[in-house]
Amino acid sequence: MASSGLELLWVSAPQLAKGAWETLSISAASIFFASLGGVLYGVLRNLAGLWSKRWLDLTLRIYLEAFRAIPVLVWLYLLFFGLPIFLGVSVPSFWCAVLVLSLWGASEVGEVVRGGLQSLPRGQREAGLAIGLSTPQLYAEVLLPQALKRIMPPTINVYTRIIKTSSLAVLIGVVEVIKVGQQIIERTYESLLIYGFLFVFFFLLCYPLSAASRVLERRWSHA
Amino acid sequence: MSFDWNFVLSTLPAFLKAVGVTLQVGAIAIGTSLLVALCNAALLACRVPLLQVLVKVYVEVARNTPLLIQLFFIYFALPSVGIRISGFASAVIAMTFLGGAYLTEVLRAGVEAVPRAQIESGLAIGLSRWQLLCHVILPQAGLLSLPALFANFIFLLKETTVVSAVAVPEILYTTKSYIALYYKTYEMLAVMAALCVLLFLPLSLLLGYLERRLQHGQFGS
Amino acid sequence: GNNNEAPKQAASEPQPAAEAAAPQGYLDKIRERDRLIVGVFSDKPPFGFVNEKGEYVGFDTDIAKRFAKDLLGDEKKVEFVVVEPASRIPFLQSDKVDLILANMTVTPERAEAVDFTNPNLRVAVQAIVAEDSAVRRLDDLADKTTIVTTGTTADIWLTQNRPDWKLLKFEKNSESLQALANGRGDAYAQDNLVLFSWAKQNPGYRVLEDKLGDEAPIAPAVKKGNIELRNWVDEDLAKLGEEQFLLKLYDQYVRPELADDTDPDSVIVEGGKWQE
Amino acid sequence: MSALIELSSFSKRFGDSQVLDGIDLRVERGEVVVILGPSGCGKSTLLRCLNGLELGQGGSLRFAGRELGADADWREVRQRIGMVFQSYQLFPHKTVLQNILLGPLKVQKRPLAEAVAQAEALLARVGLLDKRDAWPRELSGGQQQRIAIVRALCMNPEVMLFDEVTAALDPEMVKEVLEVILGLAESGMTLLIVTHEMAFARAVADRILFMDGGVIAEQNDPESFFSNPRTARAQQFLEKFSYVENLPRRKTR
Amino acid sequence: MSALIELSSFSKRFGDSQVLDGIDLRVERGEVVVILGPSGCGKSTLLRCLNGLELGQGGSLRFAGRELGADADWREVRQRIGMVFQSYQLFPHKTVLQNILLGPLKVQKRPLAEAVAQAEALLARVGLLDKRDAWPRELSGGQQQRIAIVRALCMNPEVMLFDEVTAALDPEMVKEVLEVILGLAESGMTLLIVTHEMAFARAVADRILFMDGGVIAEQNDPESFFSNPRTARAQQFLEKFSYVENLPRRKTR
Ligand SMILES: Nc1ncnc2c1ncn2[C@@H]1O[C@H](COP(=O)(O)OP(=O)(O)OP(=O)(O)O)[C@@H](O)[C@H]1O
Ligand SMILES: Nc1ncnc2c1ncn2[C@@H]1O[C@H](COP(=O)(O)OP(=O)(O)OP(=O)(O)O)[C@@H](O)[C@H]1O
Ligand SMILES: [Mg+2]
Ligand SMILES: [Mg+2]
Repeated sequence: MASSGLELLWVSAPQLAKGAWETLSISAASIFFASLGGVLYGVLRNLAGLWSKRWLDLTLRIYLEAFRAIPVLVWLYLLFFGLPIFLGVSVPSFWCAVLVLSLWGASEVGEVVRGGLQSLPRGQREAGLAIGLSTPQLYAEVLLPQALKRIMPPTINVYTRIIKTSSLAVLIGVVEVIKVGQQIIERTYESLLIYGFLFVFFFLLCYPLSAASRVLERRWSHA
Repeated sequence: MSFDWNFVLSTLPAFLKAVGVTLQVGAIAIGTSLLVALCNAALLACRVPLLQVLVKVYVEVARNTPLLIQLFFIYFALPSVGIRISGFASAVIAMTFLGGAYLTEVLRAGVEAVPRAQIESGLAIGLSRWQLLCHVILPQAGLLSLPALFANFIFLLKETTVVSAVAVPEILYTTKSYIALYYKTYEMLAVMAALCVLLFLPLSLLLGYLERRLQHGQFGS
Repeated sequence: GNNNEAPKQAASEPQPAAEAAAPQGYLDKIRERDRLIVGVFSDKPPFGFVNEKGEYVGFDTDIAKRFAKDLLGDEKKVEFVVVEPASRIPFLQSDKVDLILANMTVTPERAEAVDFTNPNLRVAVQAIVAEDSAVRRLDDLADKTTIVTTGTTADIWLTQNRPDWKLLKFEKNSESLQALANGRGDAYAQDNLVLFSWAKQNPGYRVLEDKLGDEAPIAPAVKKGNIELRNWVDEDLAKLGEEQFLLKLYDQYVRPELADDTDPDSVIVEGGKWQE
Repeated sequence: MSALIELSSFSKRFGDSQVLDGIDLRVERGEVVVILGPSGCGKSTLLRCLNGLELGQGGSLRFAGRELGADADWREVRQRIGMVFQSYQLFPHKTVLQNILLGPLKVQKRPLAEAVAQAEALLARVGLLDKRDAWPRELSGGQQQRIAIVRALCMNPEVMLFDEVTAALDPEMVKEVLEVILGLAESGMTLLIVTHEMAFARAVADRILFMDGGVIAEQNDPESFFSNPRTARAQQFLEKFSYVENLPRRKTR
Repeated sequence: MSALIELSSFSKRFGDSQVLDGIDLRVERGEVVVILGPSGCGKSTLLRCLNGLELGQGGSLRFAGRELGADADWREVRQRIGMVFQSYQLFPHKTVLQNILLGPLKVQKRPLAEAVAQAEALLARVGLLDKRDAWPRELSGGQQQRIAIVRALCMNPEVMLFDEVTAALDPEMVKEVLEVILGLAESGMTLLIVTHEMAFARAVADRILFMDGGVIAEQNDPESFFSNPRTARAQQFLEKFSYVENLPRRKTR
């Protein structure tokens, strides 16, 4: 089995590579947009608290809870099949997956950003204001760069979860690496080999990220 | 497209049962994960190099691989070496494997957040290492990491959907069965979404409340 | 015919297949787009799967290619969208595909949601047990655990006709077979085609004689109300029947897997003509 | 001519608690006012209201003749009123020079060369020119606080607010910071200072403002205030501070 | 009879830096020793070595005649040497009484009734009996620090170490804490005190120990030390502290 197994992996390499690429590109795009959205969410939520804007806080909170409570799978269905039926807007499956993962990821990253901003000493924001910085300047120059230290490690954990969750995209027709694995398994019944491969694949993808998060965490906690 | 309320009604008993299974798997897995995490946190706090490395390897492997695949190994691969565990048990074990790792991380961060000076003042009144752990470090670490712990509980409870893959009849399993049988896709997804909101929203609100309380001084009235 | 161009996925699909009330005919619409979009399985051999070369092939899949050839003049003008059992009907309803050719058994519930064309396959469901099992007849399974694959004809039939049997449902055929091999259930009920080919390759199993219900038709499906495309598919199936196209596919995909004396007509429905 | 800063029946509430209660205050250009008072009496809040970190709820606040309400252009006002905090609040991710230049370059959009020249001149004045490229964490508390003062000064403000700027410092570092403030006072700058260093208050102030429970309980020139406080509350307050100084030698042994 | 605490050529290094460099010190039973010195000179490290929070690397440390090395039973020693920190470090998850009783009950395994009785007596002595069931966060800094002292006292230690216990307090709360320490000194307890309150040091000490750069630069009785420091370093140090007190009235105006 060992040699035939290796042979199977070798023969299937192009297929697996294509699936891996699909997983990578969905994850990368989702991570990118989730980060942007997360920062926006975190800053808005922070401001909503400071300015006592209850409606803004409530809106953001509802968005958060919706993505916390309702599984990604349901959102995928809702947006992919629901939008064309109810709104007549059709989003290609790849981008629909990116959209859902980004929205979900943004809610997770956003909470992290909010927490990071909140944990900064209040004096920092006041010191920034006291030299006349505008709100955007305050966040860009003073608060976000500092919060980054606290934000980065847990955010990277969200990234690894986005990568692992990207496999749900198969439901709307995206053939990512797990699906490719299943296609091979259904043809060859070599489930151990393929799942072993997938296990290693995801580990190799996610471990460097979480190792990086740990290094950053350690480096920054000493600085 | 019309929404078939009668059909939804007819499936409710099955879904009720599924909620029970979800809660059961989730609750047991959370409990065992917490146990594993506590042991790991204690091991890490004891600073025995070999044990520390072992705990770290476990955490990294569990955190960086998909639960689905961990589950498949336990359910489908272990029988080939003579270990056959039921779907339910496999689900609990796999979720404990993953959850233990996540919660270990949370507790580790909590332990590290306990100020060094607190430990020293415990030492200064003559507490032993073990007493220090029980009376000073873990209670504070636990409280400090309460929001993170809670967030992870919710995360774990949501991950129970994955165990539908080994025929544990929880919410997603039931949803998928009905969709496959009757093609009432939207009705079933709506039911699933509603159940999730009912299950997770209160937990999530509780989490927000806990977080706010911890900000205004952790302890006491 | 072989289609070397790697199949496209829904990812590259630029616009919805059609609007329901288009003034223009639906076929014109496809012709204008110059592509036929078909939802297929990618992990259900022999109906729709991916071969060693990474090409989408199979009984259903090859028929789809042939439809593209007959409609658009080139079998490469087909675009495959990978579907899952649960997503087949939503893909049609939301105009993401023109046609589903994914081993869909015709049931009354489904016929309410989509329009089936004439059938192209027939399915008989049987159950497989270990050689040394005490189970002889189907109803011996009443107090045992039966494995099924979610959403298959076996799943539907058992749920409706043996509601109190204990069923263990898995997503994939391979998982169900693995579960059977691991002894997690006493029997596995599935399309007999799948069972025969598994039993042939894996000694130690035996297929029970009893069939679960009647043979059921398997048919392509179009969106509810898309009469134009349905009629075209029916016509084309009839045409294909004259050249015994399905038999060729049978020879290619199924014959080597089964016992030599198997009657092809127990699997294929040539020309769309269903006979009980 | 009107005073530089003018508050009349100025009030501020946090929820239910009235933190500032009808404050009337005029600060002339060039005046050095020291605010004393027990913890929680509203000293910090008063300073924070002056540059809009908190907004008042009643009465009026005028700066250079202009009424400042919720809709005032606080960013502009803050450039003219510098503030230094107890815990320095240097930006830890920026070097000393970057800290100082942030305001002049981003807010005031001044040319780089000119801003750097001023920053260096100010750094030299507080004796820290050699630290221009250091990181805040590499500096002692006293050094950080002097940098924080330079950061505020580099905006060329007309008034400086100091909120217990030596309270977080090691006692040995108090001197270097107080010297800088004394220098500012001597150069004729308008200063409002909250401090717990009684001797310093006495030395630097033109006027002492004693607050208690959100009101100005007493104000006077430093000599009179310290040698002869008029209110009982001020007397009590001063006694607490002199406790340590007047501690009797222990009898035993 | 040998001294209660005896260090001879005691040394401590952190990595490359020699923090304590050949310390010779004898503290007799009942003596009150105040340690002064600039920041970073090793005062805290010295106290921390005395109860084993840090281990020395050279020389010897004897307590009550017993040599204390890395293998000493530090838990037992720590019950006899109480320590109070700058930042109180009450356990935030326990009430005042629970904080105080943790040591007596869990470490010393004393009967509950007796321990509670002592705790309440001590609380009464520092004027906080009514706070016995409060949570630390409900108390002011001065109150928390007094509780921390009681927590250490309730172990019936023979020596108490105080490390800048008033440095983190609001000036008004310094008094209440110093009074407690003064009371301990008067009751004849052995105390080692690190402080920056010069007037307090002068009032409470039997002996002043001036440290600089990890060595004991000078030691003397308080009168002599403050009025007539012998080393240049001590003179410099004391000058910095008297700076504020001796500040001249500003000339302008
Ligand atoms: N953001 C806030 N929300 C609610 N209450 C506040 C807030 N800031 C200050 N307070 C309250 O207002 C009162 C005055 O606070 P302030 O900081 O002005 O006192 P202070 O005189 O500066 O005291 P200290 O000498 O301790 O600095 C206090 O009772 C404080 O608890
Ligand atoms: N754990 C440690 N690791 C490395 N260096 C340390 C450590 N603890 C203290 N030091 C260094 O040892 C020296 C003495 O520190 P110590 O805290 O004893 O000084 P101190 O006299 O108490 O000063 P302060 O008045 O600021 O409290 C300092 O230079 C400090 O940086
Ligand atoms: Mg204040
Ligand atoms: Mg110290």
